[in-house]
Amino acid sequence: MEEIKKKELLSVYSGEAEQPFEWSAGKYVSRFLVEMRDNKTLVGSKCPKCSKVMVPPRRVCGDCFVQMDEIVKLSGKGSLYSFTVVNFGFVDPDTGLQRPVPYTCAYITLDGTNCTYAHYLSETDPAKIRIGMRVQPLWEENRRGHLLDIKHFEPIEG
Amino acid sequence: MTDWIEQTEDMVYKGRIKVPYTWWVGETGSHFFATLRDEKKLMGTFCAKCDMVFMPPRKNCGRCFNQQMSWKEVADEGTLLTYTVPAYEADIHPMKPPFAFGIIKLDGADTGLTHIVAGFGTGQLKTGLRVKAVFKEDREGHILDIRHFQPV
Amino acid sequence: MDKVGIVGVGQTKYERRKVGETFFDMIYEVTVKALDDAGLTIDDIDNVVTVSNDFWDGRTISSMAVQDACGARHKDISTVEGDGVYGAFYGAMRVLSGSFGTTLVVAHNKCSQSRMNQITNAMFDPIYTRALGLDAVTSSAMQARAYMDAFGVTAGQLAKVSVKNHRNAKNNPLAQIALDLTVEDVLKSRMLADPLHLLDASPITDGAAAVIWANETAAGKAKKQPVWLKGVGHMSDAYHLGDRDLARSPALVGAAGKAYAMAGIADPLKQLDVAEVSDVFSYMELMWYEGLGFCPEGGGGGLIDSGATEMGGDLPVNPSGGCLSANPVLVAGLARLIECVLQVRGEADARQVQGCSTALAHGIDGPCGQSHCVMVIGK
Amino acid sequence: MGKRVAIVGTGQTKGSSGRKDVNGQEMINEAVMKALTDAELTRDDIDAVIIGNMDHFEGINYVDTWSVDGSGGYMKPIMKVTTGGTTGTTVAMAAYYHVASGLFDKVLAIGWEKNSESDTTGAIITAFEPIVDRPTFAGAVGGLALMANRYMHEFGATQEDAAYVAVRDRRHALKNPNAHLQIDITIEDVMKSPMIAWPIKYLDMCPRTDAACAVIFASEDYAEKICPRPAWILGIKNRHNFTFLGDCALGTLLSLEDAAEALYPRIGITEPLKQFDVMELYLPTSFAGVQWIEALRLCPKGGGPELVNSGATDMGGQCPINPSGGVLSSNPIGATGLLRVAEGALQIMGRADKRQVPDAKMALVSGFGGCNWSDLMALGAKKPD
Repeated sequence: MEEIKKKELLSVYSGEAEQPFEWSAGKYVSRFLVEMRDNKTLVGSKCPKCSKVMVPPRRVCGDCFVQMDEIVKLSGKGSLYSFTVVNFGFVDPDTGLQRPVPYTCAYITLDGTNCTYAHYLSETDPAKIRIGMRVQPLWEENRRGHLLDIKHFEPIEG
Repeated sequence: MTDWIEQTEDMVYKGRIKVPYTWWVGETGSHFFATLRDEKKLMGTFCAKCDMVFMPPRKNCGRCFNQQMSWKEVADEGTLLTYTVPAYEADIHPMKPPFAFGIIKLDGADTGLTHIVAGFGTGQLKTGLRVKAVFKEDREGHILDIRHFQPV
Repeated sequence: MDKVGIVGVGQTKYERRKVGETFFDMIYEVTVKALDDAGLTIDDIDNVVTVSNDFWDGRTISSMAVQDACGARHKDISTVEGDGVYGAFYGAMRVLSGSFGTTLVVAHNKCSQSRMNQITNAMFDPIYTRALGLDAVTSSAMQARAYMDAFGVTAGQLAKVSVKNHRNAKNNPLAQIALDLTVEDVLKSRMLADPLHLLDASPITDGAAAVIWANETAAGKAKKQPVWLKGVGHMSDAYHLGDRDLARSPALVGAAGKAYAMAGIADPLKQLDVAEVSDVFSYMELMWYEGLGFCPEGGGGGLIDSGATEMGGDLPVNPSGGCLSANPVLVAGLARLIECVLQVRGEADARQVQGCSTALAHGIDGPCGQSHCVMVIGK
Repeated sequence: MGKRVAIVGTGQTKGSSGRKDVNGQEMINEAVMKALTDAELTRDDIDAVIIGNMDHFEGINYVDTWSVDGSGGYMKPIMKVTTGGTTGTTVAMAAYYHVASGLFDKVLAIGWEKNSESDTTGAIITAFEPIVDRPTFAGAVGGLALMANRYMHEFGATQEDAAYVAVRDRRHALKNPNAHLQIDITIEDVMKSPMIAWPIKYLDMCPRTDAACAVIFASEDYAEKICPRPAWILGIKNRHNFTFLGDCALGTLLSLEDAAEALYPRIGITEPLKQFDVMELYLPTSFAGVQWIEALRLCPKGGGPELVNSGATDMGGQCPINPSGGVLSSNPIGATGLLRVAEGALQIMGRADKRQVPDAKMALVSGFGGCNWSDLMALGAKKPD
């Protein structure tokens, strides 16, 4: 290409553009959200073949490829499987704004399940968090059928 | 056992994807936009192998992969190749109706530039119509520095 | 080429909004249906190709939503982001490579969950075009205008496609919109973007589909006779709309030429028994007639006038009702292919084309049919 | 049966934190031109183009049709494949199957990303289930930190163990002119760098990169005519298990274990550490560098730190890992997997210049992404039987 006189490099900015979606939860996650909202209860789905209980509940057991019809109510208590304390800033795609940090992202093995479940943990000092520690949910007063009907999980004794 | 499926209300989550994008225009496109902004001129690129002037400009020829394109100014006036008048309003539209989308073969270019056509009378739009660019006063180096094209 | 054939198919009903179902639910439904159709179990499936689009789904790895629903655990898997015919083609390649005896191909979309204008606006270049606000409707309207102006095709001829396909849909229990229409009805329907009326356009649709490919050995285990791949080709035109002659489809000519050469087809109108083509907008079917060589360039309007592509004509096109009667984007191509399979098998019930042994499925990608994929299958 | 397939040319752009001088199509074209030059082919020779990236990093729908000016797809067969972080290896695998099917002889595979054009973590979060997974998830950094933490808990590995990999891969990158990061660092530097998501520190993590990579695959009928020492594809396997994040065990990379178990017997691998001369692995964090090699059976479970600290995976060691500098030195996400394939091919072809592993005959490359998914490809100098 011939020499370009201006070496200025321009860009195009998307501005406030966003794409709205109306994602169906499906019957399984709908039940999960309704139980949270109405009964402050977490539920999973149980595989009729391998008996594993998965949370969030879903229609098919990935290992067995069979439909999971049975919904199992959980105590909500569990053990911390892994965690990270997030310190860096980033845009939350659901708001277009920076997600507040620091926060602790916790993967919890809920009692009676065969997988882990992701939520916030109240504690953000890694020195005070121990994998294997017992945790339970802190429910919000006003619940709307949303993951954040649980404000966060917090450590408990035993 | 599956009665609960029938009984469960259908929850719908209204969310969004809102992530900001900054698209780098590149040296070739920056020259096009800077010239549009500063001089109200439209610069295409010429492939000597294909004997074609591309509008908008290309750094390389997409047809023969010639990497040695040269700049060629094209007119701000040209011929309407096709058009449509949207009969609905949408958030993505840059202006209120009536307006048209059109593909315009600018004089001196071999490809058409897609843009907005406005300022036309009822029944005036037709393929082959001569149209001319209307530039914005406050130009910022953007494709909408051409506000729209309108009949000559 | 070694032989590869389709031994199982499955589709959901196509609907405006499946509010109670996720991508996962729909994919499980069609996977089970395709397996049942083939008389196979998930253990007979060697690998999986999923088809989805991150923009429509609102997920940047849209395939992640369906892994367990299509039984993909512990199997090789990949994802095509494009029309279902391309996904099916890739699935067939994976069998032809000798690496796998069978491939399950699944596709899903819930167009009801997003806004069509914004999703399709995002296929336009963000630097030069996107801010203008084009979407699938307005860009296609410009193509329709260019096509009509170039060859004198009329709005009434476009409308005939809508009349035909919506009528054909009456015999397809899975179709979303089945209507008895007149040309007048189409022309009187609400203008979207001239020259396209509401009834010239395909609807917003939710749905999923699945096919199972098998090589000769694996096909022996299936309960259905395979419908063999005879020929296939795909090709893309230039990207910027103004770079293209929008009234013509040279990329389709190229794609079809390759498919026909493989399948030994010299006169497609005579040698094909059924064609299922991408009629996202009515005019497209006429343009694609020309690109597919069913008639000479500019002859699309004349061909629909002749009745040759009606049920009972020389070459019925879109007996399923086509995209005009249900358009779950991406899934649509797989639906075209599945209709061809059902026709060749003689399982198309009230819409069966008698003596069908060779059928053509077609899909498009990108703005205004920039890229085309053509597949010929038969006994 | 299918055709045998080899890589006959590669091209890549130098990694950068922001390629403001080119738009996406132009950056893709740079890599494509380099690959064509490397293979001594022209656009006319290419039978089909396969391209991939992650849509929401640049906000472009239908990247295959958008990119034809750069990719060379004008009036050619084009296809888009995409699977998240594994996109690059997914593209390579699609190119392999295109050629192996016998339907195409010379196929161009392209991976690219301009991570400078959006918020990488924000865009990655959109990969996950919107109702249950998205609200708490912190993108790749967060996911990888969860895995690192669990791994340390189960096997007693330390942050210092991992830091060795951060240093190793950056040192290797000093000999790769295309690497984005060219930094000479110590374990102390890594330990002192800011904690971004416990236990991952800034220098434990890969960068955000703008780059493109193009690789040309050819059938056995052409490969040796194009390239004096083509890199033959010996075998490929991938596993994209799991839909929800919470389904994955985190102490080991199960999908990689699964893929390796499927791949090794097919190509006669019983002792991977001995049999492979070089590995180029998708290791986006230092912790992955000690943990995931266990899934590849290079050492027993929990033995990763010892193996890495022995120097066996350094340049000059028994089986050098990531001569290119790896993902820790360049991470243009949609290209990252393909860059691993390209590096494996360069090593086999003997074109890796200052970072050449002497007489490399067998290479293993990997991809990682999605819901802890894994891709594997084995490359060799000897034409498969």
